[in-house]
Amino acid sequence: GCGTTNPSAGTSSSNEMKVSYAPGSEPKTLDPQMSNGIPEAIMELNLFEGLMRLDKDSNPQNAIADSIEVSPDGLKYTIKLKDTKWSNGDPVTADDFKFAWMHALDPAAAAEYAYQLFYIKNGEAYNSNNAKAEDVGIKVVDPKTLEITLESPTPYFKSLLAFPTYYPVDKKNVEANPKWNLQPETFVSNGPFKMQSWSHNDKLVLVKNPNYWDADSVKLSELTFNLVSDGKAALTAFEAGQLDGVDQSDVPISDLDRLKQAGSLKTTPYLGTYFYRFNVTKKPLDNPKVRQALSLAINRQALIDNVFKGGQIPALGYVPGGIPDAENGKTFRDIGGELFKEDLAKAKQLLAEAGYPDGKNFPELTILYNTNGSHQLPAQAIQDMWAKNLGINVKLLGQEWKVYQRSEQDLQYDIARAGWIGDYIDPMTFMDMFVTNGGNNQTGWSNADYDKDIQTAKQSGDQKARMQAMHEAEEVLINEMPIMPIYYYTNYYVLKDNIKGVIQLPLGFTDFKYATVEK
Amino acid sequence: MARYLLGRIASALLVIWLVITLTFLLMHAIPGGPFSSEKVLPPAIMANINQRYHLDDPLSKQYFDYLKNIAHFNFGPTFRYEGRTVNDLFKEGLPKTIELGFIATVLALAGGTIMGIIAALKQNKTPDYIATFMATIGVSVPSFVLATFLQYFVGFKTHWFPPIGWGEVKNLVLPALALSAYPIAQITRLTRSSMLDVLNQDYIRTAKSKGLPGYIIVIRHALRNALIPVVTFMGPFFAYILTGNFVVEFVFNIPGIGQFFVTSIGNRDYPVIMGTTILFATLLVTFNLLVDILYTVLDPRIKLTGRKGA
Amino acid sequence: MQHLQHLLEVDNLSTSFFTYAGEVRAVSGVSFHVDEGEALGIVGESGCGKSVTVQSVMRLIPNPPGKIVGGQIRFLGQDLVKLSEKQMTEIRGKSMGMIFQDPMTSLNPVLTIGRQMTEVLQRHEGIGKQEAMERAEKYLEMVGIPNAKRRLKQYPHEFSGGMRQRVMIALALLCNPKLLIADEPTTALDVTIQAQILELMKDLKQKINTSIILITHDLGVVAGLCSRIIVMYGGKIVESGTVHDIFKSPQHPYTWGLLKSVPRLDDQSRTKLLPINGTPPDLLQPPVGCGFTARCSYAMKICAEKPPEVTEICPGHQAACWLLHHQAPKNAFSAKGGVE
Amino acid sequence: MSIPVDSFSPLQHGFKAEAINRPSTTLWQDAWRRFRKNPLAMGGLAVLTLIILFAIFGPFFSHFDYKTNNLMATNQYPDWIHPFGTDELGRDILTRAMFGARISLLIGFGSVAINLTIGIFYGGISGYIGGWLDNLMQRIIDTIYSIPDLLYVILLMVTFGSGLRNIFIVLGLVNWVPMARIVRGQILALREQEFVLAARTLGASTPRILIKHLLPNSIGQIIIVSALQIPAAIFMESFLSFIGLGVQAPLVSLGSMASDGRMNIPSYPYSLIFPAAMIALLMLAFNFVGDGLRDAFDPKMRK
Amino acid sequence: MKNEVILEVENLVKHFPLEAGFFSSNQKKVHAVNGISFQLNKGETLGVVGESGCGKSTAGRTIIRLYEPTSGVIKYQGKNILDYNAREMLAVRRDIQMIFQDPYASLNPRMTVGDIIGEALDIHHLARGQKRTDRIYELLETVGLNPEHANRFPHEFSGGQRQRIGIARSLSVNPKLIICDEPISALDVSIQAQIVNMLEELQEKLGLTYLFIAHDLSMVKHISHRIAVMYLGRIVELTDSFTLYEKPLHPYTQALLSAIPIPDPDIEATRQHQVLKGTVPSPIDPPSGCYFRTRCPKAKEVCSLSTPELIERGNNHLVACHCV
Ligand SMILES: Nc1ncnc2c1ncn2[C@@H]1O[C@H](COP(=O)(O)OP(=O)(O)OP(=O)(O)O)[C@@H](O)[C@H]1O
Ligand SMILES: Nc1ncnc2c1ncn2[C@@H]1O[C@H](COP(=O)(O)OP(=O)(O)OP(=O)(O)O)[C@@H](O)[C@H]1O
Ligand SMILES: [Mg+2]
Ligand SMILES: [Mg+2]
Repeated sequence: GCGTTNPSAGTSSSNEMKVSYAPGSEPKTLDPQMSNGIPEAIMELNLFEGLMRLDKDSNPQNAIADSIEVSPDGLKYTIKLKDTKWSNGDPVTADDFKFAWMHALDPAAAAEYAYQLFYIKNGEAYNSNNAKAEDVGIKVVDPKTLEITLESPTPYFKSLLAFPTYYPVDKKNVEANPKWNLQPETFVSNGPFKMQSWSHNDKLVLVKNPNYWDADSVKLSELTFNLVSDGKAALTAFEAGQLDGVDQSDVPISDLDRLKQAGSLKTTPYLGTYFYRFNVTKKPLDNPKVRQALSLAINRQALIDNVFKGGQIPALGYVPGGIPDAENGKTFRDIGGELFKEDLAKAKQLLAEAGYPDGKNFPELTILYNTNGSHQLPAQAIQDMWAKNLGINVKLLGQEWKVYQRSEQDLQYDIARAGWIGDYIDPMTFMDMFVTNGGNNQTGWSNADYDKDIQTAKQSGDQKARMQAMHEAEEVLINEMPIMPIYYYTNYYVLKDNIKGVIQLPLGFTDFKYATVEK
Repeated sequence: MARYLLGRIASALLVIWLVITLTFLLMHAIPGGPFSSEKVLPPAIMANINQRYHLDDPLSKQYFDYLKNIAHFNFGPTFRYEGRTVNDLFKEGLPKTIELGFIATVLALAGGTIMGIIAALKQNKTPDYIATFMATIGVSVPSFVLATFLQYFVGFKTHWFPPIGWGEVKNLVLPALALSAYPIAQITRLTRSSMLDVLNQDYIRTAKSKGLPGYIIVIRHALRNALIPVVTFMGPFFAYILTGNFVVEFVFNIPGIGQFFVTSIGNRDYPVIMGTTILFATLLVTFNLLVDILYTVLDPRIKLTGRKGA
Repeated sequence: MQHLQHLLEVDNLSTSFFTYAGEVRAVSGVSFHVDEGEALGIVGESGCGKSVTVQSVMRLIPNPPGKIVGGQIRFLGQDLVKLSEKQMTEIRGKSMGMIFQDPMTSLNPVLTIGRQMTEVLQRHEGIGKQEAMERAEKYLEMVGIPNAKRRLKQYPHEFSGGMRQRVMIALALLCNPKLLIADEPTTALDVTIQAQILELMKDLKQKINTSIILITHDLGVVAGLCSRIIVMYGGKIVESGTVHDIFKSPQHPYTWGLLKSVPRLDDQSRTKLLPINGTPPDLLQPPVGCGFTARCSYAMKICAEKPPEVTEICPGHQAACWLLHHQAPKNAFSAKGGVE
Repeated sequence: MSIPVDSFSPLQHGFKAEAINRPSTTLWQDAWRRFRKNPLAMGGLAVLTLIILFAIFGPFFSHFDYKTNNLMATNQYPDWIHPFGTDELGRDILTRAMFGARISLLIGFGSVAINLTIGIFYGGISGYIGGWLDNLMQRIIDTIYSIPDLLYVILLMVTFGSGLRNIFIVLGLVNWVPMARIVRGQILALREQEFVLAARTLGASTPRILIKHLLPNSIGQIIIVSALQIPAAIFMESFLSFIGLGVQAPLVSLGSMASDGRMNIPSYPYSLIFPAAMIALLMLAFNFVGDGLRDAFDPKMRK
Repeated sequence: MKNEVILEVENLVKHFPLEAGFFSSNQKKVHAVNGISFQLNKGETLGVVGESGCGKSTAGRTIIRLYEPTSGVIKYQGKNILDYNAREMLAVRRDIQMIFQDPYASLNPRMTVGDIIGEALDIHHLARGQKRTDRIYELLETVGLNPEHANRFPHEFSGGQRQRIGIARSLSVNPKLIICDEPISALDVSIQAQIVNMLEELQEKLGLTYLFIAHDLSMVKHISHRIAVMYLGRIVELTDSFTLYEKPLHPYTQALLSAIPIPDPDIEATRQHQVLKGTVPSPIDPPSGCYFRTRCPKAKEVCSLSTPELIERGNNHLVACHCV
C-alpha cells in the first residue's frame, strides 16, 4: 500500500470536505476565452459554468441555460437563461456571454482558441478582419435571452456550449478591472467554486461558491489545485499523502504497474488516438503497401502491456470510442468496428510486393518523436519490432517539442509520432484533419474521396448522413494508411479511494462539482 | 574607488549589452515560434497573434524596441502567461529563489569552510578523509539524482520533510541541501587546499615564532588569507546557485524563477528567455563586482584601481 | 662540558625530514652554545642546515615531515626538546625572538602592523590594547621607523623591504627576549639597505643586552657583528671559533674555500678566484665519511671512510677534519692551506 | 687510537662531483612517481581504468545487446542473468551501463578535445600577442562568462538539435572558456620567464616559442584542467538528458540512464541506482585523478 | 686592448606604460631606463652595478632588443640595430647573446640539455644530425660538463651547473658580445667563483666582450675593466674599476662601496660605514633634477633643479653630480 500514512496535511480530517489535486503545471491564464490547455480547462470547469454542463456520460445538460430552442434548419439557437449570480453577486446576463465570446473572436485579443467559436456566423470572418463585430451571429435579445446564428448546422453545438471558450465572464467586473483574472480579489466566476488564492507555480485554492445556482449539489468546501510541473514529484507527494489526486498527464508510466497493483490507479475513456504519421511524399513511404506493412507488423497489445501500460485500447481504426453515432446508444467506433488486423505474414507479403522482400534494400528511415513526454520508449520498442518482424532498420530522432512540431509541419521527417485529443465530442474533431492541405494533416497525403466525404459530413445537418460519410472517410484513411494508429487513449489518474463523485470527462476534464470525501 | 566603480559599471553594461544581443540572435535562430503548437492554428489567428505581440515586425525593429524597453526596465509581456509581464514573474518568483539561494549559500559557505578547515588542520587524519570523501561525493552525483534521492528517501520514506511545496521552513530543508551539496563540496576542497597552502606560508611561521597559541594562528592569521582563494570561487558559485536552481525548483516544485530558466526556452517565450538571461547575467556581473570588493576587504593589498591582483 | 652560564646549549641535535624519497638528514649531531649577551654567527652554503638548526631551537620544524630525532636543547634551564607545544608557546616570542630571511612574506599581509605587534604583547605580557600600542610605537621608533603612530595602522605592503625587516626586528624584540635569532635577515635586501639593517643591529646589541644568533652566507656580514662563528656544511658543524679564529687561522678546508672563493673589495690584485669545485652533498644519502671529501683538494682515503672527529685547536676553536689528526701529514696542511 | 697510516694518503678523486648520481628522470617520470605515491589518485586511476575497460570490452562479453528489446522480461530485478536488472523494454541494464559509460566517456573526452583545441588556440593567441587584441578577446570571454553556461548550453542544444555530435560541439563550445583562461594565464606567466627570453635572444620565431616553449610548459596545467573538465562534461550531458536534450535513443549515456531511472525510483530503484553509482564512481575517479595530477604537477612540490 | 668600439649606446630610454584602467586618462609609466650612454670596446668587460630595480636588466634587454626602446640609439659595429628588420636582427642575434640571472627560470624544464643548447643551431641552421650532436658535446665540455648529460633535463642539475648550461647555450652561436645579467647572484658563494673563472677563461680564449650586470660590487670590480654605476635608470659614474674603488667621486658610489662588508674582523672593526638613509624612490615618479638627491648627504638646491650631466672628470672618469 502506498499513501498509507496520512499526515495532518489538512486533507480530509475535519468535517469540511477538502480535496487537493494536481492537474498539471501553472495555467497559462484562467481567462476562459484566452486559454486552451487541459489543466486550464480543469480549473475553469470548476470555476465557471457555461450555458451547458456535461454530465458524467458526456451529455450536455442545461446549466445556465434554462431552455434551448433550435430552428429546424439547425442554424439558429434561442437560449433562455436561468436567474443566476456571479460570485460577487452580479446577475449573469446574456450580455456577459456575448461580451465574453466577442472577446475571444476579437482579432486584437488574438485568442488562440478563437476557432472554437468559428461555428458562429461570421465568427471567423470577424476574427480575420473580414467582417464587422455587428455581423457576428450573437444577439442579446434581452438580459435573459441569447440568440445565436451558426454558419452551418452543427449537431454537436450543444456540447460545445459546455466548453471553456463558451463560458461567460462578468462584463461589469472585466470592464472595471482589465486584469481581473490575475488576482483572486477580482476573479469573479459563476461556477461551483470561486477563487480563494493563487500562488503562481505553487497552488490555486478554490472554495465553494455560495452564489452558484446549484450550490446545494456542491459538497466540497475547498478544492486546491497544486500546480506541479514534474509528474514524478506530484506522484511522490500523492504517495506521501500531500495530495489527494494527480491528473493523467502527470502520472509517470513507470509507476503505473505499481499503482495498478496498489489499486489507486483509475482509468476512464479518453477521446484521443496515438498514432504514427508517415511522410507519404518520401520513398518508400509513398507506397501504401509499405505503410500497411509497417502498420500490420507491430503488436499493439504487447506495446500497451509492456510500454504504455495505461490500459489503452489497441487502435485498429482511427476515431476512438466514446463518441455517439447516429444510432442511439452506439458509438462511432461500435459501428465502424475494426478496420484492419495485425498480420505479420501479410505484412511481410506486402513488403515483398513493394519490392523489399525480408526488408532487403529497405532504406533506413527515421522515427521522429518529441523528447518531452514518454515517446522515446515506445519508439524504441517499435523500432525493435520492425527490426525483428520485418528485418528493417529504422533510426530514432528525438527533438525538442517545438522543433519537432516544426519538423512535422514542414514534412521534415520520415515517420513521426503523433497524438490527437478531440476538441469536442464528435468524430469530426478527428476526421477533418486529414483533408488535403489541412493544417494538421502533416503527412502530405491527399485523397479526393476522403475530401468529398468530409465535405459532405460538414455540410449536412443530418446526423445519419454525416456519420455515414465519416465512416466512409475513415475506411479510405485506413486503407491508405498515411498514419499508423497505435492506441486509443485512456485517461488514467490517481485519486484517493475515499473521494467519490469526481467526473472524468473523455476530453480530459475533471469535474469536482459533485465530489465528496468519505470518512 | 568611485572612478573604478564607474569603470566597472560601464564595462558591466557593455557585457550585458553583448549578452542581450547574443541571446537575441540565438533565440531567434531556434526553430519554432512561441505560438506554434501541436494543433496548427488557422492562419488568421496566427496573424492576429503575431500582430498583437509584434512578432511580424522585422527582427531589427524587434531588437531595437526591446533595447528601448530594457532601458526602462520593462522586460515586456510573457507570451505564455496571458496578461502577465516578465516583471510580474520576477516579482513573484525572485524572492523565493533568493530565499532558497541565500539559505543554500549560507549552508555552503559555512559548511564548506568549516569542513575545509577541519580537513586542513587534520591533514591525512580521519577527519580529513571524512571531509574529503564527503566533498568528493558532493561533486560526484548529478544534482537531479541527488535531489531525487533526497526527495524520495528522506522526504517520502521517512516523512521527515514534505517531498514538494513551498511556504514552510521544513519545505526548505531538502531543496537547500540538494542545492548546496555541490558548492559545499567545492568550497571544502578549495578551503582545504588554500588553508594547507597558507599554513605553509612564512607569516604563519612568524606567528608561531611569536608564541601565539594554535587557535589564534588559525583564526586570526590563516583563515582570512585562506578565504581569499575561496572568494575567487564565488563568481562560479553564484552562477551555480542560480542555474542549479532549475533542477531543484523543478524537482521540489518550488515556485521560484529557476523553473523559467529552461521552460521559457521550451515555450519560446522570448521575453522570458531574454529577461532571465539578462537577470542572471546582471546578477552574475553584480556578484562578480561584489566579490571584487570583498576581495579588497579581505586583502588590503588589492586596491580597487586597476585590475584584480590575483 | 656543563657551563652554567650558557644561555642556550645545543647538544648533539639531529633533525630529519621524512619525505617520500626517504629521510633527509638536514641536521645531524650539531652542538654549540650561546652565552648571554654574545652574538653568534652561523655561516654556510645554501641547504647546509642553518635554518633547520635554529628552527629546531625554536621548535618550528614543520611536523610532518620534519622531526627532531635526537639531542638536547637547553635554554634557561629547560630542555626544549621535551617541552609540550603549549609550554613552547610561552617561550617563543617572549624569551626567544626570531627574524626571518624574507621580509616580504614573513608578515601577515591582511593584518595591520599594529595588530601584529600588539598581539605578542597581549599574549605574553597580558597588557591592554592601549598600552600595547604605545609600546609597539616605542619599538618601531627604536628600529628607526618614523611616524610610528601612523605606521602602526598600515599594512605590510605599504612598507618597503628594509622597513619590513625593521618591523620584524621590532616584533622580535618586543618582549625583550633573552635570545634573538636572525635567519639571514639581510639576504633579500639591497646592499645599502643591508648596511642600514646591520647598523641597526649593531646599535641594538649595544643598547639592549640580548644574545644574538645571526645566520648568513656572507662572511662579511658576520665579521662586523659577531664574536663567535660556526661554519656549517652538509648538516654538520665543520668549524667553530671566535671571529679571529675563523678569519685569521681557519682550520677546515671548507672554511678556506669560503674565504678564498669570494673577491674582496679591498683586494686590488686581479688574482684568480679559487672556487670550491663541485656541489654540496645530497642529504638524502649523506656520505659515509666527511661530507666535504668530494670537493676537497686535500682529501685523504680516510676522509671518505670515516667521519672526522672534532678537534680542539685552542679553547673555543674547534674543527672537524682529518687533516687535524695527529697522524695526518702536516705538509699538506701547511703548504696548501696557506691562509696566513 | 691509531689509524692505519695508509688512510692518510691523498685521495685520487679527480672531482667526480660533476657526476650526477641520481638516475635520469624526465619530468613525466617525476610527476608519475609523485602520482604513484598518492593512494587516492592511484585508486582513482585504477577505477577509471576498470571503467574504461568495462566500457570498451564489456559489451563483447555480454550476452545481451544494449538496444534489442525483450518484452517478455521487462523490469526484472537484479539476478544472476541480469546483475543490474532489466529496463522497461527488457534490456539488460548492465550491458546498457557499459554502453552508457562508453558514450559518457566519449562525450567527456570528445568535448574536452574540442574545448582544448579552441582554448589553446584562443588562450595562446590572447596571451602571447597581448595588447588590444588580448583586451578584446578578454572582453569576449567576460561576456561568455557572464551568461550562465547552462542557459547557453540549452539555447545551443535547442538550436542545433540534440544528438551525440551536437553534444560534443556544444559542450566544447561552452567549456573552452576556462581552458582559454588557464592557457592565457600560463602563457602570460611563462612569456616573461627567462628561458623564453633566452629563446628570443637566440632568434626563435613566435610560432617556435609557442610550440616549443610555452605550450609544453603549460601542459601540466592543461592536463589538470582537462582531467577536471571531462567529468564536468559528463555531468553536463546528464543534465541535458534530464531536460530531454541528451543523447538520442536507443543510444544511451550514463546520464540518460540516470535521468530515465529517476522516474522509476519508487518502482524499480535499481534502474536509477546502478547508473547513478556508475556516474558517481566515474566522477570520483576523475576527481581523484585530477587532484592527484595537480599535486604531481604542482611546481611548488618540485625543488 | 685595442679601442675598437663594438657597441655604442646613446641616450637609451625605456619606459614601461603601466596597465591603464578603463577611463584613466593620465598614463603612468615606469621610468626604467632614463637616457644612458656608453661605449663598449672589443674584448673588454664593462660592469654595471646598482641596486635592485635601477634598470640594469631593462638596459641589457633593451640593448638586445628584447624590449623596444622608447628612444635612443644602439649601434652595433657602427650600425644602428634599431633600424634592422627581423631578418637583419637574426644575424645580429648570432653576435650578441645573453646569460640570465635565474638558473632555474632560464632553462626550459621541458627540454633536454642537448636541445636547449642545440636550439640556436636549429634556428640558425648551423648544424644538423651528427654535427649538431658533436657541437653540443663540444659546448658541454667547454663549460666543464659531461657530454653524457646532454639527454638529461635541467632539474637534475645544481644551480651552478645550470648556469653553465645557460652559458653553453649562449656560446652555441659563437657570439662576439655577451650580456651577462647577474649570472652569479642567485648562486652560492662557493659556486660563484666557478662561474666567474669560467667567464674569464672564455673571454681570453674566444675574445669575448662582456656587459656584466650585477649588484655585487666586489664581484663586478673583480671581473670588469670598467664599471658603470646606475641609479634609477641613469648612469651616475663610469670609470675603470681601479679608479672606481680608489677614487669614487659620486656620493652614491661612495655609499655603495662603504656598504659592502669586508670579511675581515679587524678591518670591519675600524671601518666607518657611511649608511644611506631611506630607500630608492619609485621609478614611476622619480624626483626632479638629480634622482639621488633624496638620499644624498651632500644634496644642494641645484640638485633638485637640474639633472646633472654625465661628464668627464679626469682620465676617462665620467660622473653625473653637481657636487663634484
Ligand atoms: N620541509 C622540508 N622537507 C624536506 N627537506 C627539507 C625541508 N626543509 C628543509 N629541508 C632540507 O634540509 C636541508 C637544510 O635546509 P636549511 O633550510 O636548514 O638550509 P639553510 O642552510 O638554511 O639554507 P639557505 O641558505 O638556503 O637558507 C636542505 O637540504 C633541505 O633540502
Ligand atoms: N616588463 C616590465 N613592465 C613594467 N615594468 C618593468 C618591466 N620590467 C622591469 N620593469 C620595472 O623597471 C624597473 C627596472 O627594472 P630592472 O629589472 O631593469 O631592474 P634591475 O636593475 O635589473 O633590478 P634587479 O637587480 O632586481 O634585477 C623596475 O622598477 C621594474 O619594476
Ligand atoms: Mg635558510
Ligand atoms: Mg635584473
